[in-house]
Amino acid sequence: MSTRIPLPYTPRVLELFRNPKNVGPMEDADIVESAGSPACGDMIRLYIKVTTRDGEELVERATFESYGCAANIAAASILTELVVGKSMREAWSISWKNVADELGGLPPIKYHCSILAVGALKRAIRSYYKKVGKQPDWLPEELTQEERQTLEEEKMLEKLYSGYTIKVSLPRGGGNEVTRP
Amino acid sequence: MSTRIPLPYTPRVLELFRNPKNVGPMEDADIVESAGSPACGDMIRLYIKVTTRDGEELVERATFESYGCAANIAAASILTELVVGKSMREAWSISWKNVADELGGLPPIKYHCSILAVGALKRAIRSYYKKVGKQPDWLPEELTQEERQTLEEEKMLEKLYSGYTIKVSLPRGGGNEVTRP
Amino acid sequence: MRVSVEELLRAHGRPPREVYFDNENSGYVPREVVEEMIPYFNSIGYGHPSITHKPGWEAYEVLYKTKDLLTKVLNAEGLGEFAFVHSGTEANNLAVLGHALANKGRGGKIVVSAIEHLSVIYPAEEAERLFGFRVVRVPVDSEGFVDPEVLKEFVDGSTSLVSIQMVNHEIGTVQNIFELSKVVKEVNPRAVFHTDAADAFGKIPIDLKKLEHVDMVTLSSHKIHGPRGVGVLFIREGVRVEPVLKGQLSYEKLWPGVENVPLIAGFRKAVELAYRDFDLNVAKMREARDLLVRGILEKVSDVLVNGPSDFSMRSPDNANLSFLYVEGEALTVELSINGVYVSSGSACTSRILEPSHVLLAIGRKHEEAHGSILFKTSRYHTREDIEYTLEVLPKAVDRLRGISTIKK
Amino acid sequence: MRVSVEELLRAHGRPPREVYFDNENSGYVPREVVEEMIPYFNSIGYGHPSITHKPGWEAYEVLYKTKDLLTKVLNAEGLGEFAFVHSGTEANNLAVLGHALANKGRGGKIVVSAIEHLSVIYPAEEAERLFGFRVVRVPVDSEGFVDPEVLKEFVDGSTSLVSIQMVNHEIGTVQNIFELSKVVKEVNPRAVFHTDAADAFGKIPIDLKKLEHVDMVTLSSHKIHGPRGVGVLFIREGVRVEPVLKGQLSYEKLWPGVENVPLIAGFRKAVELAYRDFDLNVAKMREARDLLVRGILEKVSDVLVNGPSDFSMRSPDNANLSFLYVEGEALTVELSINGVYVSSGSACTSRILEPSHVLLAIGRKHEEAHGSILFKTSRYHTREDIEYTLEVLPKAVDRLRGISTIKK
Ligand SMILES: Cc1ncc(COP(=O)(O)O)c(C=O)c1O
Ligand SMILES: Cc1ncc(COP(=O)(O)O)c(C=O)c1O
Ligand code: FES
Ligand code: FES
Repeated sequence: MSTRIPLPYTPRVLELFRNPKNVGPMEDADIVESAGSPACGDMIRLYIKVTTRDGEELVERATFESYGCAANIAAASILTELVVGKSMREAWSISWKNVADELGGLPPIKYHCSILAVGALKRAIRSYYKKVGKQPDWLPEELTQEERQTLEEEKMLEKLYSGYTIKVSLPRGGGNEVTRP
Repeated sequence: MSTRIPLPYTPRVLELFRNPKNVGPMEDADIVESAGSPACGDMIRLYIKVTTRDGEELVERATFESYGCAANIAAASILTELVVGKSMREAWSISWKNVADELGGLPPIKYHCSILAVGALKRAIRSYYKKVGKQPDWLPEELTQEERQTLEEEKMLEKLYSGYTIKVSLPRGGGNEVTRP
Repeated sequence: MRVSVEELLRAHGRPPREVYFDNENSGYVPREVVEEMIPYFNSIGYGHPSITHKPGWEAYEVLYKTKDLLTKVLNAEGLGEFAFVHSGTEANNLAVLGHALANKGRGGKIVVSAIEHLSVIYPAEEAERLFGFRVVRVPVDSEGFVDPEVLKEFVDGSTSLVSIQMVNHEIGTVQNIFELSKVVKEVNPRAVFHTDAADAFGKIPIDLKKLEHVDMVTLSSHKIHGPRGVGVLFIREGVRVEPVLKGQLSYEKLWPGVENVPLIAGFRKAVELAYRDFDLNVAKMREARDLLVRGILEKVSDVLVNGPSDFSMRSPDNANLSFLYVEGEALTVELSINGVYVSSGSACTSRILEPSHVLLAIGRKHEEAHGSILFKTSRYHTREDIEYTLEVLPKAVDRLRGISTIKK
Repeated sequence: MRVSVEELLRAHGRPPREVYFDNENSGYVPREVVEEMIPYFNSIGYGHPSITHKPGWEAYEVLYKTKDLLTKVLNAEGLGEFAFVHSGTEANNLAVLGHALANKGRGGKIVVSAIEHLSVIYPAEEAERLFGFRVVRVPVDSEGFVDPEVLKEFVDGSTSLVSIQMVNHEIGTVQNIFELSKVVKEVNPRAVFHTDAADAFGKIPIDLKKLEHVDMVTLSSHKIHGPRGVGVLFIREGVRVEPVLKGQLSYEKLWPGVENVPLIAGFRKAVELAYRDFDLNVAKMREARDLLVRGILEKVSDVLVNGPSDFSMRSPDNANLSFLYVEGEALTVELSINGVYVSSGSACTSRILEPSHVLLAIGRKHEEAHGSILFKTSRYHTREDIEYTLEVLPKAVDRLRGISTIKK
């Protein structure tokens, strides 16, 4: 309804949208992190259960919830599959591009859905180490590209929303003659 | 090919275009007069044979030639039919609108074809009286609307034509690679 | 991005039934309309209405009969001209930019409602950018209505053009165009009043004799089951617009190029069909719409109705609903897999990731616009279509709500 | 004027055969092309290519496959984009006015040949009027050719856009676009070179890899037996144009509104057919044209050939002849009554009573343009068509010469 763009999804996106893996909250999650707009609600939320094997933290289980588009749901689904069994370090190195590639590609306008998913993951990993009080050497102190983009996205969404609130609602005029305008 | 306009002719125009009356030069004409552009040739030429009955000049016969459009041919044909048997005074009072009406109407852009035909007739009548050295009281000294329009038309055509001659013909370039431009 | 759409469609599957509600875009074109167009394609060459030969005259006849029919159904005898363009978008551009071009020495205000179609709003902004006009957006109330009293305050002696649509394309609000155009002329008789009736034509009776203060009206063929590719602008006698595009003129003085005769012939038939049983056609779309909305509100919780709550003030084909806690694009995909075709005003469907400006203008919050779905019913919808939709839709919403980060 | 065209057609009569040569306008649309379009009309609703549902994806696929096919036949892989509009006229407006809008701060010269289509010349003049560009018309020689050496003198550092058509629509002159675009870039590498190939496409091979200095190319569907209603502008990567009209964007970023998917599907098929047997198709139109011209020159005296005398330098479908001492409009009517449909460049066919600017620009005198007739042959013309024309035409010319004020 506003300005449109075609969204040619790949069959893989469609398939994962229809049958997403790892959906829903996780009761015993070690970390829960989200990305998206505080204005309209989180687009994506990740639940992660961490386990330690041979001194290394591994992602044991991951689930998600999404209040986003079909691409977002598919991206989150893929991401949860990708991280399971990986070390936290490996999980950290997953990029939005990896996710998009796994989906067989995304339309450019939908890159941000993958970015949001990966942004949530990076947040989750940071907050895990914050919680356990560690600072692994592979975890940069500065925000990564994806994290910064996620923040920008969130800011943009919020601005969009609030920018409009001033434009609305004057009292409704009466006497509308509907059948013969 | 230049800017176009639809030309919805009436069936009457079409019929007279196909079967025009009174076509061709007249050997024993008393007057021959034309209207049109000196640049591209007369659009219309009228031949008129005058006879005198009871002291009044009558149009005995009238024929035409046309180098104009279908409407012009039909208008000239109607005009020759209209004038025959009429007194010169009656003939003088025929307007382009009469001609157009007889044709069942003309598209506005074709009014001038009827104007040209009537312009030629008025010229013919004037030149007849000039030739015989009379000045009937019904014959205004000033040009009528139709005569002025005819003159303007002729001037316009001439200008159009000459306005373009400066724009043409530089030597042709060689080496045109036709199949792969 | 290179994607095999064929493969996508294979993955999409084959639903037991298909129901098309995206009539905001291109709807069903009935056989009678198609049959008007085919002969032109099949002939040895169909005409250019301005060439003096038989196919040309036949082409001319199509244009002329179409204008005659429009004159009749809109009660516009002797009131002005109809210009043919290729879309409602082009008709709106001709109205707004064409007005600006014809009046560019003078400048002044262009007043539009906040919920106009973008093909009115953006040309108005272009007139501001290029020709020094000033665009003023009149707010609407929470159901999309422009209050004549409010409009009055936005109009003054410097107002050059006012453009307010007859029916909103997303939320179906039917404006009181008679009143609105009247107050404009009361304040400034020289202001030109345009109404975009692309979404009103065929649904709301339009009487141009009665709408005496309306100077220009936009129509679009595909909105009434005609072929896409014909837009019309009515221009009242004496109102000046200049062509926005330039080139060779044919019958049409305001849009260069040769008229699309086959499509216009199809459009003419579509007008004929729409008006042959106007009231019955409207009753059918209204019935389908009412059945649909009633069913949805019964079966699905947490649904907001966008636009007029009094359904007599809303276009008979329009239902715009927000399904809270789900995102609209995902819902269009989910419904599509089940054979139900709709569009959404969600930010996620937009090129600029912005929700529908219409929904925002009526005060919908971002999260309310997020799950908005537009259904447009037509006279071709059957009871079975609606029942099928009412089966499929609650499940689709449920599934996505199950995934959502947001729960009630 | 109100005229019953029906009655006119009754008076017109029924000739024993009909031959359509007005392919400059809209030609025959073969069954295969029509069959591509019908399914969209017959479906419950055909899609909007930017909506996420099945009909939307199907619509998207049409656009994308059409662009792929154009990329292939024009050898344009990786070179740029194709924008869909509704006509060649609109494509030319997008090229010229779109360029002017994108560069309006800078101004400069717009160089066009004197024989461009009016949909190039008038937008150039509009760019002059609105945005301070300066239009320069390059003269052509007596056969319509632009001499590269002459062009060079008209181009300088301030030249912003050069637009020279590939084939002239009236006299068929095939320009040496490679050379012309090369000299332009030699003088000013930043000048943008547009070629209107509306009348070249399907007749002259076009290779955009080879035509490396050409930045924009105009195509039009109805010129190649596609449906009227699709124009295309190729835009080389990095070349900037701005939309001329404004509104809601869909797949197309440069022209607002929803793409006309059924027509584009038909256009795609027409491209396919034109290129499936390109050489054979061209040979057929050339054969019909040569037969026609040879026959006319044999049977009718006082005929001038307008345009290139060397027929290998002229579009294979084009014959433009002046029949001296008769007026062209009258001849189109006379021929129409006999079932032969042509157009004329006579002043009497024009809205402004001016002869074709093309004929005047090649130095034809008014009286030479007066009796000009344009024939465009196609691959669908049979030998019988041409023979019938050769029977009818001399009689028609004779009859009108018999009436004419001018004799040899
Ligand atoms: C109110 C309104 N105006 C304008 C338009 C544009 O019409 P079109 O799709 O023919 O360009 C539409 C249709 O989408 C519309 O609903
Ligand atoms: C060279 C040329 N340019 C442009 C056009 C305009 O194309 P369209 O008829 O599709 O508007 C034509 C067709 O008449 C043409 O021959
Ligand atoms: S979540 Fe909004 S576009 Fe994907
Ligand atoms: S004589 Fe030229 S238009 Fe009639």
